[in-house]
Amino acid sequence: MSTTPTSSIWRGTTLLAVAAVVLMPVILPSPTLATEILIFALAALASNLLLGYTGLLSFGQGVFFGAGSYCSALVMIHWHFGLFPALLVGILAGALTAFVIGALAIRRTGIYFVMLTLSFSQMAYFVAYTMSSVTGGDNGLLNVPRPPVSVLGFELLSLASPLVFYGFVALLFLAVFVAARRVIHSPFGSTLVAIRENENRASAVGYDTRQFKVLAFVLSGAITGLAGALYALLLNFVPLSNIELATSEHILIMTIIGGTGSLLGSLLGAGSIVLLGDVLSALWPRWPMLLGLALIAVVMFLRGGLWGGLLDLKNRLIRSPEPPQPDTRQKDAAQ
Amino acid sequence: MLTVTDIHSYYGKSHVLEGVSLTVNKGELVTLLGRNGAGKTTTLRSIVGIVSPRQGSITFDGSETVGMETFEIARRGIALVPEHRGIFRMLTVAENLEIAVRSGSQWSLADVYGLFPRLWERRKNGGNALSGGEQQMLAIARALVNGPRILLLDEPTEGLAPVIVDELVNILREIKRSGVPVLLVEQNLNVCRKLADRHYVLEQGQVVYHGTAAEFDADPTIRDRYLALSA
Amino acid sequence: APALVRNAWAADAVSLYGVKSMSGAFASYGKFANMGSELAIKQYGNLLGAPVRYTTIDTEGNAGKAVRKVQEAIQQDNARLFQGCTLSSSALAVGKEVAKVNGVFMTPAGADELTGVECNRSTFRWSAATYGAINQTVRPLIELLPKAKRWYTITPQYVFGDALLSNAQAIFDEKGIEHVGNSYHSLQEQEFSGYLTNAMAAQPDVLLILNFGGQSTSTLRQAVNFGLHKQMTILVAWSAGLDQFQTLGSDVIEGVYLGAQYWHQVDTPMNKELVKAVKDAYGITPNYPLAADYIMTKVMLDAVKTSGGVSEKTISALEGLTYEGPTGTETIRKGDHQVLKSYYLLKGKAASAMKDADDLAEIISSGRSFPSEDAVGCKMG
Amino acid sequence: MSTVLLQTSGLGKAYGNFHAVNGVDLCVRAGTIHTVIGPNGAGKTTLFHCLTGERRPTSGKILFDGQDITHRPAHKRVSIGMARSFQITSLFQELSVRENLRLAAQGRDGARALTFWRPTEARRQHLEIADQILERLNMTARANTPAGDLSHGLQRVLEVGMALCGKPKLLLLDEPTSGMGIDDIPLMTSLIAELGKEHTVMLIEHNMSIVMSISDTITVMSRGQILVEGPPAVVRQDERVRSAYLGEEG
Amino acid sequence: MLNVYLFQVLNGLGLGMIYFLISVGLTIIFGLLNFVNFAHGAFFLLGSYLCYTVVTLTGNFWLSLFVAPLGVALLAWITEQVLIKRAYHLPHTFQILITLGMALIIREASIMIWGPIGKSVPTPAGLDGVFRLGSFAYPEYRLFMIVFAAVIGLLLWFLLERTRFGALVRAGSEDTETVSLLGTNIFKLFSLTFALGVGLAGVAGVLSAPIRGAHPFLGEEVLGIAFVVVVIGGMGSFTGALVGGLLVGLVQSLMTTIWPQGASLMIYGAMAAVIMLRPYGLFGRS
Ligand SMILES: Nc1ncnc2c1ncn2[C@@H]1O[C@H](COP(=O)(O)OP(=O)(O)OP(=O)(O)O)[C@@H](O)[C@H]1O
Ligand SMILES: Nc1ncnc2c1ncn2[C@@H]1O[C@H](COP(=O)(O)OP(=O)(O)OP(=O)(O)O)[C@@H](O)[C@H]1O
Ligand SMILES: [Mg+2]
Ligand SMILES: [Mg+2]
Repeated sequence: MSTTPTSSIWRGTTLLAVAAVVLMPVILPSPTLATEILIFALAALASNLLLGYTGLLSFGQGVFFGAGSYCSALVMIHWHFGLFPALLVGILAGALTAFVIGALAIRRTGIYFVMLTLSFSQMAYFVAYTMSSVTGGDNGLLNVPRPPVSVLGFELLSLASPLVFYGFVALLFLAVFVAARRVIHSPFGSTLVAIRENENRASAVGYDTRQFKVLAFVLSGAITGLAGALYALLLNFVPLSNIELATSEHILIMTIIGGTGSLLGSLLGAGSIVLLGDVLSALWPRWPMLLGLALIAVVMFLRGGLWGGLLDLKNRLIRSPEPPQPDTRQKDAAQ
Repeated sequence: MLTVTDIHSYYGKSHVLEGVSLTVNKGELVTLLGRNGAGKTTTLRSIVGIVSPRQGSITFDGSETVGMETFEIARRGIALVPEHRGIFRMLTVAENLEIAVRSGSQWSLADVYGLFPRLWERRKNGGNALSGGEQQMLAIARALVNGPRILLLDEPTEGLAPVIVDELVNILREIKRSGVPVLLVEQNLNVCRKLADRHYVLEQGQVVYHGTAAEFDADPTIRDRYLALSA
Repeated sequence: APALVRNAWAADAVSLYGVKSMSGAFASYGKFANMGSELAIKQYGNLLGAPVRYTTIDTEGNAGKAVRKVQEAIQQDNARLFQGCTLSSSALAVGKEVAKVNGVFMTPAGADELTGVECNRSTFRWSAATYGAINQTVRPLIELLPKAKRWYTITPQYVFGDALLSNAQAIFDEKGIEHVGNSYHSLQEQEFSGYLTNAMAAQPDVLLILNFGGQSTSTLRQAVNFGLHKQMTILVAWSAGLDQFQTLGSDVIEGVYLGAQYWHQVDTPMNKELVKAVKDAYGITPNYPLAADYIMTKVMLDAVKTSGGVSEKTISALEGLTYEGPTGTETIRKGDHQVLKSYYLLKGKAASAMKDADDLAEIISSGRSFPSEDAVGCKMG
Repeated sequence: MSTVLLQTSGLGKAYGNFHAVNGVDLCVRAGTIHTVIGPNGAGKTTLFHCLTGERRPTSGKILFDGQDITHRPAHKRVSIGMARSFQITSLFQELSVRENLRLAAQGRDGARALTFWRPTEARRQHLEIADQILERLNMTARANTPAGDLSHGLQRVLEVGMALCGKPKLLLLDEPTSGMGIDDIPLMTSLIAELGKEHTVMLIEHNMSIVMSISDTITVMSRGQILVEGPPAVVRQDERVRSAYLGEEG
Repeated sequence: MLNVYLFQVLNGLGLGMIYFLISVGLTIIFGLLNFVNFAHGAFFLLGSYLCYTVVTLTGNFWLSLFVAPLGVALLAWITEQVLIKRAYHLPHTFQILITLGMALIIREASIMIWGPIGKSVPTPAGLDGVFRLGSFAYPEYRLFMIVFAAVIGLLLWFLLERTRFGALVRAGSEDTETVSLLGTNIFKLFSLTFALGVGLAGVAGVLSAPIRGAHPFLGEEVLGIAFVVVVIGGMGSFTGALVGGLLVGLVQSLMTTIWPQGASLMIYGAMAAVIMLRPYGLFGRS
């Protein structure tokens, strides 16, 4: 993680992200699909902050996603919140649930940590399911509006058109993407990596590792909450499945397939999983079998995820003059 | 008995051993000396097959072992006490020893408990609850009950109290007397001097010196040249 | 209608979208539902001069996916005709999306809200309401077993289960039945021994099972394991029909009373045709999902024909429509878009009494009961 | 003589019935090199664990620089000036040597590293410390090597280097020379001796030539308790120490 | 009313033994191979389906109790050789991914082979009666399951805690290299252990078939419970799996009387509480 020489690469990935966001609605069959991809890319990116950088495998991402969806939808339905206040509520809801779950779960490590997040996720599901008068229970929360972009009561832009809404989500995505890079290359980010590498040692050189992990959780929860809120806006509806364990699983799969430890990988992962479902499900009802094969293939042949694979390919095509460099550089870029 | 001929070993792309050759004969205690990173550990790991040499040959009792799995090599009686000791933390001291017991070994459980009374005292402790020195004793004891026909030791005195080191020296003498040859990697020259029949010195993956104990002791410049010993 | 047709090529074909849970947890339903729609389309041949275009949308058993894919079909293909959705949540949300563009959506989903508080101009529902399901099973059974005065209920804790339960309780009060207890359980529950133990302790004459799908399968199977069928009469008010009975086998359902939306032995002319057509096309006996989606697809296409193309008129054509359906003459009520049709009380047969492998139950009674239009709370915009 | 930097009274650590450390009264004076020796399993590492906060003592008190730190968590002891190296090497294996050192330097600032909105470069001072230490350890050439790829001996050097990055008042070194090459030991010895001029050093060591040459005070532990304490010359002559620990070498 | 609680306690204990059987294979693989097997439920499912097939073809449940677990274990052994073997040393993340993939494949393949609609297996003749204790009735078949689970548990405990095989596998779970250095082909033992653990899922699948039947999504349901039990008890501990299973069974059963809607919530709540209070579960080793 030496800092100076890699800065050009950072700019490169940001450019790539911008390019992808611009190209997506053109290439993909519909802006709605592209929007869904970006929303899940946000969620995957947030999960990546925990998994890739802090080494925390959290099954709680669905809870933050669900909390973001429900809370922003509820304030729009009942209190007629505008767009930005509602998104803010979604972000706060995600951050808050992440704080609570994170603060409790990080008291354990390893697989017990994973299982704790898993059980909190199940509990959250049952809570949402039981409080059906608020959440709509199994029927889901219907009639979620999509308010226009407005400032001080002046309506600036309606988001009713799918393409306009895509543009809005895309801007948010890029903003979060840039902010997340900033986080990663901050002292905080490098400390997270240290904690991932050797928590004991990190604590011995003076870090309160719990604080760091909780903050990582809160940041991740905030971004996931935003993604959840956007999803509610996209669907005009909050299905109970948003908060299901399956959603957490889905987000994790996207993160890992895309490549942990690379933000652009999250976009790749979300894109490929959403597309895979969309394309294959139309062809063959047994398509989850192919997804299963893909998961295995990634573990067997592409452990760095799609992003790692692309980097490998690039390195193989463009052989750098100094042989030992690409290895370390790749590691740096991936962190 | 053990013959290593011109082996080349790599970690990934880095070429660590560049043609190491050595032999250990029956009943002999041979040391392998060298600075940090010279490749001593790697030589031992190559012999037991953890690292597979890409070139060269290793024969034990006349048969080639390069390409064999580690456990097959171990079954032939090459026992390595690794640098990191490899104590099973979740097993008790007694269990650590019991799983290694092989019938036909010269040392029984009772023998090694006799050699290391401290282990007997702490036999019900989990491996995770041993002090550094206790772990080292356990690692050596475990290799002994495993029925070694040759013993490879990677810095066995590291972290041991001087009294224990003395004891260990006696034990190694004992082992040597019983006819089991020893290949010893060691930084403590005093220990080496007391035990060794011959010395090899490695530098950057190559054997740069080889001589009998007498030759080595007689010529202090060797030590200065290869081991940069100031005192 | 604005922008109904985007180009000349699309103009000559009517497009219908089947929203089916082809993959995911409800695949067993979606598979047969899709077969029903495809059969109806095939039989229809040309409509308004061109073959009907049929596209399956896989919901993946996930309401969110269903909504997003329906949105996409509406935006990209200008889709207006939708049929399907097993899950109430998908159906409710998809109904909203379709209503935004004044399309037509017909669904067999169970939630009463579809034709109640969440009703809209575009959504039509074929399945009987919970009110009907209870009235057409509990009432006849009370008459059949006048001595059975103590009833126990097992209910899933959510809107649908509560609807069934409150309907049943109304009848208990009316008929002087003692409701000796109820066990609520969550939608995830698969282990019912605890609830059955509670039921056993209450020593009822009748055990009324108000959950559905996989849960009623588990409840019933475990109830029989516990020997409850020998101590009391068991009634499953909202069974899934043939496919569920096939799963359970006659060992389990023998002597059990089962409420059903459809049964292939119903003696109506249209049903006889359907059973034959299905046998010819697929070599199987039609079950509920197949029959339901078949008839809905057919009725929707009929309405398109009547209205001369897909437009708002298609909705009007459906409203108040009376047609021959598998359960006899069926009517689409204008006020809430509920299809008025019969509901059946069946009784599981002994293996020895079965004439063929699918002859698993006999019809004990049938009839239609629906809450009045004012009672359902539907206000159409 | 100089002031007392660290003091323990009746310090004990029990694992069930087993008392690994048993009523230790220790007094470390500022600016000295204070060595703890003793047979294997005597409780030296456990004592260190208690001092640095890795383990919670089961009895007794620890005073550091006048403050009672008995129940303070490990990371908080760093910011008041304690740093340690581990007996079993414990590094950030996949990170470069320099990053290891930089992180250690940054750790001294503790919670201030929570600033997730500032770029790392804004904190140049940590990189500078890292580079100084690299120089001092003679490892500048290896700055970009991942720590896990270093040889065992060099990992030991890095281990000590990381403790130095915290600019500690008290440096606790647990067998810093274990596993080091014969040629490196003099380097380490002189390094520690030099450190002893700026810092207070507590040392666990089995290498008697180092212990005897650089220590100001030696505490000999045995079975969890202090057996003898005093300057090297006194300890070396002690009969109990000779039989329990030094053996023929002494 | 007191009676009801007594019933629920008895029923809960029975349920607990079933849960123990479901989870014990998972705990072995988890605790000893340090491998997170998200496909455990899928193998359970396969056990149920194979049982269905054998019973349909031969009418003999007892034969299926022998054949189906063997079949499942064989498949496990093959996947171990091809895939799992290479995943032991990988982080949990990858293990979860790979086994999730396997679970998907097994589930979808089951739908292709046995169709999307569930299947039933009749209770074996001779055990289809009901055992009565006053007004409390308990299926004889469930009683049989309890005894069977207890016997299996005992055998396993002996194998893994009291034999050299067990100690070697436990040692290997920490450090394969050192076990190899002692002359043991640890990877062969791992393969056997994996097949054993998965075979136990198969046994549980067969035994539960007459109660639960077989349907494609059975695996996911079972996996949830199994994880809870294993985590409560502590990874890799038999006593843990047993006590965890009984605890979950009791909680679930009693909750059906006390607060039925919350039964599932309470199970996960209990799990969270146990981990918070006891970091490594009730009987887990660190
Ligand atoms: N796992 C590894 N991956 C890459 N390089 C390694 C690895 N292990 C050791 N090396 C490198 O191989 C070389 C030889 O290392 P080796 O451990 O054999 O040295 P050694 O002589 O045993 O040193 P020491 O006295 O420090 O134990 C060193 O340069 C080291 O950095
Ligand atoms: N977690 C534990 N549970 C039980 N006993 C323990 C635990 N940790 C350490 N011990 C015991 O405490 C004693 C002291 O251990 P410690 O590591 O402090 O020794 P040490 O003096 O550092 O020895 P060495 O010089 O060999 O490193 C040892 O006998 C060890 O077995
Ligand atoms: Mg070495
Ligand atoms: Mg120690």
